[in-house]
Amino acid sequence: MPQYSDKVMDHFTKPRNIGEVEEPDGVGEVGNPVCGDMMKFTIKVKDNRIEDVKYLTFGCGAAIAVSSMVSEMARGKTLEEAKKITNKQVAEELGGLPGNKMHCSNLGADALHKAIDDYMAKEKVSAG
Amino acid sequence: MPQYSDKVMDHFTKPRNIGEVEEPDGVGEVGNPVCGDMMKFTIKVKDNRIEDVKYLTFGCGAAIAVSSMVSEMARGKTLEEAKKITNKQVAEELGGLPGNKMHCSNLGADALHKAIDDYMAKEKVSAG
Amino acid sequence: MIVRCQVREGLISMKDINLDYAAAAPLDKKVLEKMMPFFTEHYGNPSSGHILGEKPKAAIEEAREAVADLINAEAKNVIFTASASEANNLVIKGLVKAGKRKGNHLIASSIEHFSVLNQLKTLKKEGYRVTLLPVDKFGMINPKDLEAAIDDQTILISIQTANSEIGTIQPIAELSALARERNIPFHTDAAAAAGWIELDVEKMGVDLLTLAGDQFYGPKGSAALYVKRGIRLMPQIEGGIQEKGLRAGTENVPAIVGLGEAAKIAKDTNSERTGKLAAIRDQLKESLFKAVPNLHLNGHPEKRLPHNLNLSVEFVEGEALLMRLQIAGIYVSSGSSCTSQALKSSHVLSAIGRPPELAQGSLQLTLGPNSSAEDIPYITGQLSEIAALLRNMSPLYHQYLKEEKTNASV
Amino acid sequence: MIVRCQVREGLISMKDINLDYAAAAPLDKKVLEKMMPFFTEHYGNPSSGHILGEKPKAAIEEAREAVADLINAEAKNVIFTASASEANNLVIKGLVKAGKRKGNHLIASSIEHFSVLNQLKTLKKEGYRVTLLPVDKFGMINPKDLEAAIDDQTILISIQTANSEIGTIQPIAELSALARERNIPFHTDAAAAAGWIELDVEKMGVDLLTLAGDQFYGPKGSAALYVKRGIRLMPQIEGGIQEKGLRAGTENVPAIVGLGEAAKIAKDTNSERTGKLAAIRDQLKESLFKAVPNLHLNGHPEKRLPHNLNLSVEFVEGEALLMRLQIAGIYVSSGSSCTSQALKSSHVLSAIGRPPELAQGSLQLTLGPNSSAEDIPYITGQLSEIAALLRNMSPLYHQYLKEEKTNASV
Ligand SMILES: Cc1ncc(COP(=O)(O)O)c(C=O)c1O
Ligand SMILES: Cc1ncc(COP(=O)(O)O)c(C=O)c1O
Repeated sequence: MPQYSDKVMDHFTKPRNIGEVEEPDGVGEVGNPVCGDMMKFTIKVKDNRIEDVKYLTFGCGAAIAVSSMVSEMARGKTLEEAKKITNKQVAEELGGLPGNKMHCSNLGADALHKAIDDYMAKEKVSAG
Repeated sequence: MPQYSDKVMDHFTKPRNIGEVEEPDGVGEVGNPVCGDMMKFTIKVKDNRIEDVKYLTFGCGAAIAVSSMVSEMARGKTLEEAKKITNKQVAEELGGLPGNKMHCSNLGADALHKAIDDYMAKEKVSAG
Repeated sequence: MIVRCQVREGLISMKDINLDYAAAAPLDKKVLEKMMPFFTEHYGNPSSGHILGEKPKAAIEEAREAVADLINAEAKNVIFTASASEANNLVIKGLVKAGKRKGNHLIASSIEHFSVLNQLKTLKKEGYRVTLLPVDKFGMINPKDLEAAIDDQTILISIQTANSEIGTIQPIAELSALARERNIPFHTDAAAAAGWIELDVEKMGVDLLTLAGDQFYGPKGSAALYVKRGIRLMPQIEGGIQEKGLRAGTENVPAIVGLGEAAKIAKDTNSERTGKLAAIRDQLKESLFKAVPNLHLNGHPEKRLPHNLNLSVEFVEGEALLMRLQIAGIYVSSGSSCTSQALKSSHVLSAIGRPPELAQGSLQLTLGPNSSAEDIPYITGQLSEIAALLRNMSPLYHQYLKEEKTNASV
Repeated sequence: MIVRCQVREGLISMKDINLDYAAAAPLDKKVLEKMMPFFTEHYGNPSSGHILGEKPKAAIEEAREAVADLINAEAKNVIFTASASEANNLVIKGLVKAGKRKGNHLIASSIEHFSVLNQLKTLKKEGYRVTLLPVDKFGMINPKDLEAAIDDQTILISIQTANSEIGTIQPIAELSALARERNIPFHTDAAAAAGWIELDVEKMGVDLLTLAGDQFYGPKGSAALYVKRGIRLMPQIEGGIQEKGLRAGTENVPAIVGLGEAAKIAKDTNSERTGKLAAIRDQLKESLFKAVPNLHLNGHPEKRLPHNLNLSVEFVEGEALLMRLQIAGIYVSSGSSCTSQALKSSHVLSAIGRPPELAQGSLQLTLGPNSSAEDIPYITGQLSEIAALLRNMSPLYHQYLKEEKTNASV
């Protein structure tokens, strides 16, 4: 087991915001079982803000902690702010990740951004 | 230290007949320090019998025990009998020798035989 | 760090259940006792020319007899090494370098240990041809595949006796017969098998056999290689003429003595020891399959090591399982890529055809000296709970549920 | 067998004086204590993904720090092996195989250990060119000889820090400077030196350094290799990715822990330990030279290992000396061909120009934990008596006496 920070262990043992929001406004999926990690983020948007965010994660301790942390960081942020969440920030918020687990932090932010992109694409369609 | 028999240890710790006989009738030298073993046998012959036999040995435990044993075996024997002492007999009398020490038993018998040959050659000359 | 965090969070478990004895097992106390005098008292060098070397020398020869006994070999055909990896490297590199048999082709199974596979990879780069035999879904090699792979350039066949991960035991005698007919050296890596199943180099028909002491309660740093008379190897650690010139270096007397003692104990108590663990293993398996849905057995249902159980917990990933189980005081290992130092999922599970998601969710459970049937309910309860919890957050599981629903409503 | 015979013959000595500690020394009790928990308690596999691997892993990293400390290196540049021979084989084979530097020429001294020399012999057969540098009558290498030997094909220079047999310490910094200028990897086999003289890879200017725990009261089966950043070696034991991928095999945790502790103790108490033994050694030397005529010192009079004394007892052969001394309860070794398993007299003594009869009569005396100045009179008395006794039956001695007489009367 890699040397995980206390923060990682906290999010791993008590992951926040598990699940899928009902009738999501945006859905983002990344990864696949071959790599060992898979995440699905669903968001509810209201007034350009992320009102609700949930995720499903198949993955290691780091992947689960990253999902949980990203969901907490995103909730309540404007879409622009949420788009600016970087992998580095996620890892930092978690008190760091072991070198060989850094790729997990990428997945979390990527999945969130994909969900936002999905929402924006749909918005455009309905607005257009 | 090789696994020497009790008999070898006995002859090594209490070697018999060390030295050089005075005015030897025959002298036999074999070996050299490069091989790690060197023996010099001197004999006194009377009525075709080995009346006295002594040796000097530079060598390992087996070489010393072999010299001592050969001197004991040769003493009192006729020259013909003494010539028939084989390396194998010497090793057997000593209760066996470790494989890598068998060459030492060769030296002992060889040195004795050389001393006898030396005596015989001189006899021929004086007889001739 | 983890310990601190567990304590603070009140997460530390009162349980302490090792289900990963194949990774490491405690040294048998009787073995350690036998080793002790050789550290500080009979510390001499077995190659010494004086009396201080005699006890150590006699002790390693006694150990050689014991190891030979365990595999029905002659002591003079057994040499000691410091690990199974070293022995395997001596076999392959040593045989190729000796070059007694002309040819450029080597055969092994696709589920060998990396100490075999990685050498073959290197040899491949150097121009050798390598055939890795496939295995069936249970991890078994088909002798027909071996027969088809052999050609007149084949210089070595190396097939493990048993797989440490999925426990599958190969039909070595059948396989080696094909080599023998053609006079091709046959090696078996029995590191996972020795001490657990009966080994007999004659019945198995092998020319070379690797075993390791730490796999059956002997010391770390102790292993041995059986080399049949007539097989020529080039030493890979050159230097002094210890171990018949096949392996230089001052003999690690305590380790060798320990290996010998472990071999003696394994020989004497083999059926009792293994019978007990096999029974617990079978109970554990039954209990887990009853309690946890969507569980899959990896490896052969019968022809497997008595202390080994390997499962895939569908829809979840191994490291997460491993971490949760650890918090519950249960220690296991996994074939998941996230738990491997090389970040690759198990080549063994992929060879038996497990799709990635099942390989990622694999758990290797191996029993050992403290294993007890009493722990089965606790283990079962924990794994059941943890599997449910992780599945609840798994996108794969949710997808599966949706498909189930659709199927049901159709 | 010998014991039996001695007992029966009333030959057994009440003395028990080890003067052959270089062959093997007892494990330091403090080191053993430190190792003990890792046999049965913290028995985990350092590579394990769970908590059972953490203590062992931390312990081997602590040992790595301690070994690095002993030679002023960084821990990340130290890997563990099972013997100095293995480390030396990893250096030479590993560097040649890595083939980073193009060339076909290797340089070593003619008094290296066989774990260096025998590899070079093999490489020579494979077409490499090998230069073995001569040494002077004290066993010292002349940097000029090294400089002359280097050519643009030289890929490795391997020169021991000190010779275990005659104790001579080489001017490594001076020699390595010649390699550095030309960017040629420089290895030093410090197996005999580590723990006895100060080692500093920076000051010595070496790229690779071998050391062995059992040479300074650490456990058998423990050794280490320093590999400077940028030096590329191919692993010789391939398999798992332990030890940065340079040496596969489950870590022998107790041995590594023991090596670390021995390194710590050697670092802390080095000057005291070695100062004490050097003093006894010097007294012993003086006493022997006073009592025994025609004695010759082998090795350098000053630049030598503190615990080493090597003498040639002229006119007599080493095994006979060794056996007689053993009966007197004094254990030594000899460079005599009769005491070597290979039946060859010491290549080191022949390299320093000793004629065969002096090489055959050499005694290697090495001090250790139980060495005491109190034993010097006994040792001196015994050697003096035994030398006289064996000389009395030596044809070489008698010849010498005759020549003396002739010279005197001339
Ligand atoms: C200088 C030197 N190198 C290498 C070795 C080999 O050590 P080992 O037999 O422990 O592998 C020795 C052993 O005494 C030595 O003195
Ligand atoms: C089948 C097999 N071979 C070889 C090895 C390598 O053993 P070691 O790491 O002790 O060298 C193992 C280790 O578990 C194994 O299971």
